[in-house]
Amino acid sequence: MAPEYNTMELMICVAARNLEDGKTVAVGTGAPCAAAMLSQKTCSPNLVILFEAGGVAPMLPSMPISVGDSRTFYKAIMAAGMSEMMTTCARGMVDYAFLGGAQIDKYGNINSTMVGSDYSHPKVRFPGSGGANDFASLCWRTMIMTVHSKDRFVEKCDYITSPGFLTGGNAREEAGLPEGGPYMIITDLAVMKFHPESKAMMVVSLNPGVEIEQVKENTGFELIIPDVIGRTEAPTAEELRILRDEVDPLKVVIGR
Amino acid sequence: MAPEYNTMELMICVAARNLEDGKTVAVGTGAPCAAAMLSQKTCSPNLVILFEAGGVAPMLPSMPISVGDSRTFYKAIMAAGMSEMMTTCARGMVDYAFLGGAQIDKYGNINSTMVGSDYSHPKVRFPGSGGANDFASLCWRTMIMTVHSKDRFVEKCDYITSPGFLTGGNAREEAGLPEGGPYMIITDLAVMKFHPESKAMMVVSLNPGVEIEQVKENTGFELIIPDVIGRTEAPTAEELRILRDEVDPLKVVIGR
Amino acid sequence: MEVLDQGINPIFTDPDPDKAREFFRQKSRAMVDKRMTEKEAVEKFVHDGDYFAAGGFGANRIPSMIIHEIIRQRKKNLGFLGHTSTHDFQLLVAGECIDRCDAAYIVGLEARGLSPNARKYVQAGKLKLTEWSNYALDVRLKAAAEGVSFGIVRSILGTDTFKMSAAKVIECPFTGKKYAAVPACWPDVVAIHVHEADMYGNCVIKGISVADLELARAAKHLIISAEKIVSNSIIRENPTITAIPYYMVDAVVEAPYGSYPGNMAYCYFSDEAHLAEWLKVEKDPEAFAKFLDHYIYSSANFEEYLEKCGGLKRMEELQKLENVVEA
Amino acid sequence: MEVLDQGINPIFTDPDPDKAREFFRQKSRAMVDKRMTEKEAVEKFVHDGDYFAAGGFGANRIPSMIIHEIIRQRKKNLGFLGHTSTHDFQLLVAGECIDRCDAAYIVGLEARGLSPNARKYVQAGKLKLTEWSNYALDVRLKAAAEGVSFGIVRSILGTDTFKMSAAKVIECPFTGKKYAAVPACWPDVVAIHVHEADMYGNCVIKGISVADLELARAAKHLIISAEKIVSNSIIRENPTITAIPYYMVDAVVEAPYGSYPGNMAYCYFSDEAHLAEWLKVEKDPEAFAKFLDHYIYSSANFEEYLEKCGGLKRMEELQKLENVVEA
Repeated sequence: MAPEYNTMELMICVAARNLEDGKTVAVGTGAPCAAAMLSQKTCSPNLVILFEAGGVAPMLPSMPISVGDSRTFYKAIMAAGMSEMMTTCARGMVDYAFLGGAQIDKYGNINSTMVGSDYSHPKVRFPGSGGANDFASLCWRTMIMTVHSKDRFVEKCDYITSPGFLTGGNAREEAGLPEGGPYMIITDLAVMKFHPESKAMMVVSLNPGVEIEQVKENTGFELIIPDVIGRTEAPTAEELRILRDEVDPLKVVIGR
Repeated sequence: MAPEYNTMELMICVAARNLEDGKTVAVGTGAPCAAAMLSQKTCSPNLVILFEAGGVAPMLPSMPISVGDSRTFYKAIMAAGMSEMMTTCARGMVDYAFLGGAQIDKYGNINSTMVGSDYSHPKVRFPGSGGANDFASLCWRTMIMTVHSKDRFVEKCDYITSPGFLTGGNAREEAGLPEGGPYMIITDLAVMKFHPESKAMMVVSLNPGVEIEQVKENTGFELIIPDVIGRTEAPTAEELRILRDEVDPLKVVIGR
Repeated sequence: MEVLDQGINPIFTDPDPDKAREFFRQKSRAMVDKRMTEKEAVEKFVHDGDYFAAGGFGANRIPSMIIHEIIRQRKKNLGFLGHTSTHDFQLLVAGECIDRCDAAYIVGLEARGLSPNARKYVQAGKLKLTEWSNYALDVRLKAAAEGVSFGIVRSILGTDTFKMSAAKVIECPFTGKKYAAVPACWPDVVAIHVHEADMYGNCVIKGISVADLELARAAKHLIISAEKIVSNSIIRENPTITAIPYYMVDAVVEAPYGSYPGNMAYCYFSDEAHLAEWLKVEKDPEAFAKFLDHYIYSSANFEEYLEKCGGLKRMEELQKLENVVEA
Repeated sequence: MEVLDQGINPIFTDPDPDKAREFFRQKSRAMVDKRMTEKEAVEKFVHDGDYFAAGGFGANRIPSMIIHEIIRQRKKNLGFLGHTSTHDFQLLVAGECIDRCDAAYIVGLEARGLSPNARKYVQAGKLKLTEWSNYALDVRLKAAAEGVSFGIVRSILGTDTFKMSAAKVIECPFTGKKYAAVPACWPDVVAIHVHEADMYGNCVIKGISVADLELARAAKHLIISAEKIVSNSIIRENPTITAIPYYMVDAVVEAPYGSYPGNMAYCYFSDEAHLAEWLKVEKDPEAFAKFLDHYIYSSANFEEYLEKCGGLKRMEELQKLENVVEA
């Protein structure tokens, strides 16, 4: 019998599987951190976790509540600073970063700053970039975990906080950004990547029980639908056990 | 009865008196370090000694043999790095620096790189700038202690390693260098500064027993000779006692 | 220098390196006793209209004590550097102390949610904003710390973060690569909370330094609050770990629990219940006004605030929470 | 970008940040045992023609052991970064290993005088030189460490040091101030001697760090020699003091007295008698050839050299000299 799980657990498991062993990942709090921790305990024991405020490869005793709290450098190999982390990204030594936001467009650009059309009087103000723009600009592969809905997946972001492929094609390189950019989007409905030339968002696999129509209905722009679409593998019993018992026993992330 | 002293002792005493209390001074090994130490033990107890390799305000147990040896940060308030020291200069927080060289011209430019006319085949190669160019560029007042001779005080340096006032007047600022530059030159014959407008070298005082003709004869360019020339004060018995007993008891610097 | 593109928002601080040099030339290097109370430090070094920045990151190692005093002294029209500012930003907005901000991360408290009051303040246009990323702001501080008027970064290019910044796109004279040039930022006054300081201001920070090394070096005036005042000989015993040398520092304030309700690594964890109370009470302006009056305005000093928050007993709980991190 | 003036000498390393990124993308981040002998480290990571740089300053905390091995393996046509290089430069010239050099300070040994052999080598034009100041070189390393292709500095402007460099004069897009733009420098291989390292390469340096933090971060390949190999748990006990994280490191060589005859702070003082012997014997080329053969070429490794220099007895004397610094 297949184990039961919620969509947050599914997204975390999918993300964890896609972090290669022996690579570096810059994570925030919450789901990305859970994914990196799960990855270490399953497929990628030598995954190196970095926190933007300075913590490098800590022995995480529990889920941090802040990217700079003391857990992020507990028994770390280095407790450095923000500049150390960001320059490590800039030099090309950080493979993955996780980003989130209020809106994402078809080229993977992300809005975490504001909703509305007047910058000086936003309808809703969010925190802004923090380190997100830096990660999106400087890391090789940015990963996005988010809920799939029409007001999140929009034709055009009200504001581009962090770069994806900008207007697609070579726009990213032409703007002066280094090679890199969004790599994978994991939602409660599907997994998406970007077309190698046009850099437009493309469905890779549908989550268990999800049909393509559902994905289309919940996306505010036209997705590239390839002839062959995969099926996202459900979390295994072992993944779920580790996630629930070892990574997030207090259900801070997966419980919601 | 006036105490006896050699010219090295005289120069060190004059330099020590001209380092104001509560200021910062970047020193090298040898005479500059002796001058700074003597200054601390006489007129300027709160003079802060910095070494370019990273030592800040050490409790110098003896004269260092290198700008980076362990004495330069013995019981220091900080053992940092070169960047820390040089950026402290760049921010405008370092008041004095000591420089030396093989040649100096009438605008206080210094050559510590080579003698000869062909750069790729120098007659004599010296070490080059090290941190000297940085100090001369970034500190407020550079101090020079040197032997006074015609082949050291030249009309034109074979090579300008470290900037004085370049071609005089506003040339320094026009080149993009910050305000600052050479402040005082202390030789075995005299003390010199620079004319406030033309920035050409100007005699300030003659050392005890020295006549102006001697200075002119030993200078390879025309010095500004003001109407009133002072007389350099000889070292006091107290200065000499401290210099000989406490600063350089092994006579590493003053013995030669 | 050819500028290919530029952000449309203002620079709040003067990027002229020679004016900064002139300031630092006058700044005393005397190694004198700089200990004073938080009241004296803020009276002396924080003035209406100043551009202010705080050390730490998120609610970690932030100078809560000094910020409370800024609110208590009702400082107005401050500028603020918001690089992952959370509770510190929330506090300064609560006191209506700031009217302009270099923003990389504001109004939120990371995983804890968003501050209703700070959000309202920004949405009402009460804060003039110029946008940056955390690292772009850090490069601005590094440039200031290095005594130069600009730095370069590959972040923010191509985005609205660039458009709403004051950066300019330039090309490398060696490779032709494009960079965002960002102006140096010398804040008028900075407050940093550290683990240990001697009375002259030599400081030790344990754990991550975030952007505080740059911030201390860019600061025109620097207020240090320290969990513990140690002797100068302790500093001199291990000069390798000095994070901030005394000559950058103007005031040293003894501040046990000075980062509360934030997390001070190796000392005490954040008071999540109190931070949650903030987020809750902010929803009701009237209740929030009373809350602020109770905790800040009517407290004579930070110590009184700590008492109101549970005093030593609560602090000991938070110490325990910090020290028993292993599952 | 408008260039107002430029130095006439070549850049010896490629300042393209995207090529550097591509290299670092491939560099392993695996936390594996990297311990090896000096012989293995140099065989594996130093190749003829590489651009090499050494940590330390003057004769302090220099990687003597690794440089001896470079000479012993008769590496040729190396480039070299000479920022206050003294005995390290003297060694590499003695082995005729280098043919080009970014020079800030070469041929001298600070207060000890000048190396007759190094001087002769340079005066004979055997070394292609590009001139810099110490800080200008440091800014080149910092730019590389930051993943950008250039940095700016107010030093070297207006002098022959600029003219004989590869710098370019540019103007600040915000203030119009002039700067020397200097190209990023990513050395092919760097050797740094540290106090402690674990087997993965996490390193601790005690005392001044000179330019080694930048150097480690700019290095494409990094060889660490360490006075002492410590366990990873020692590193994790105090992550605040980690100077170099393991993922920058390619090789870890256990190297007690690995900086001899240099000064290793807190461990041993420089062997001034031996350094004086170098300066003396260099005056006679024939005697110098024998000297080199005796001390380096005919030694199987650095340990044998240390034995020839007086072995443990001499090392203990130098330890005493280092630890009894007070008058």
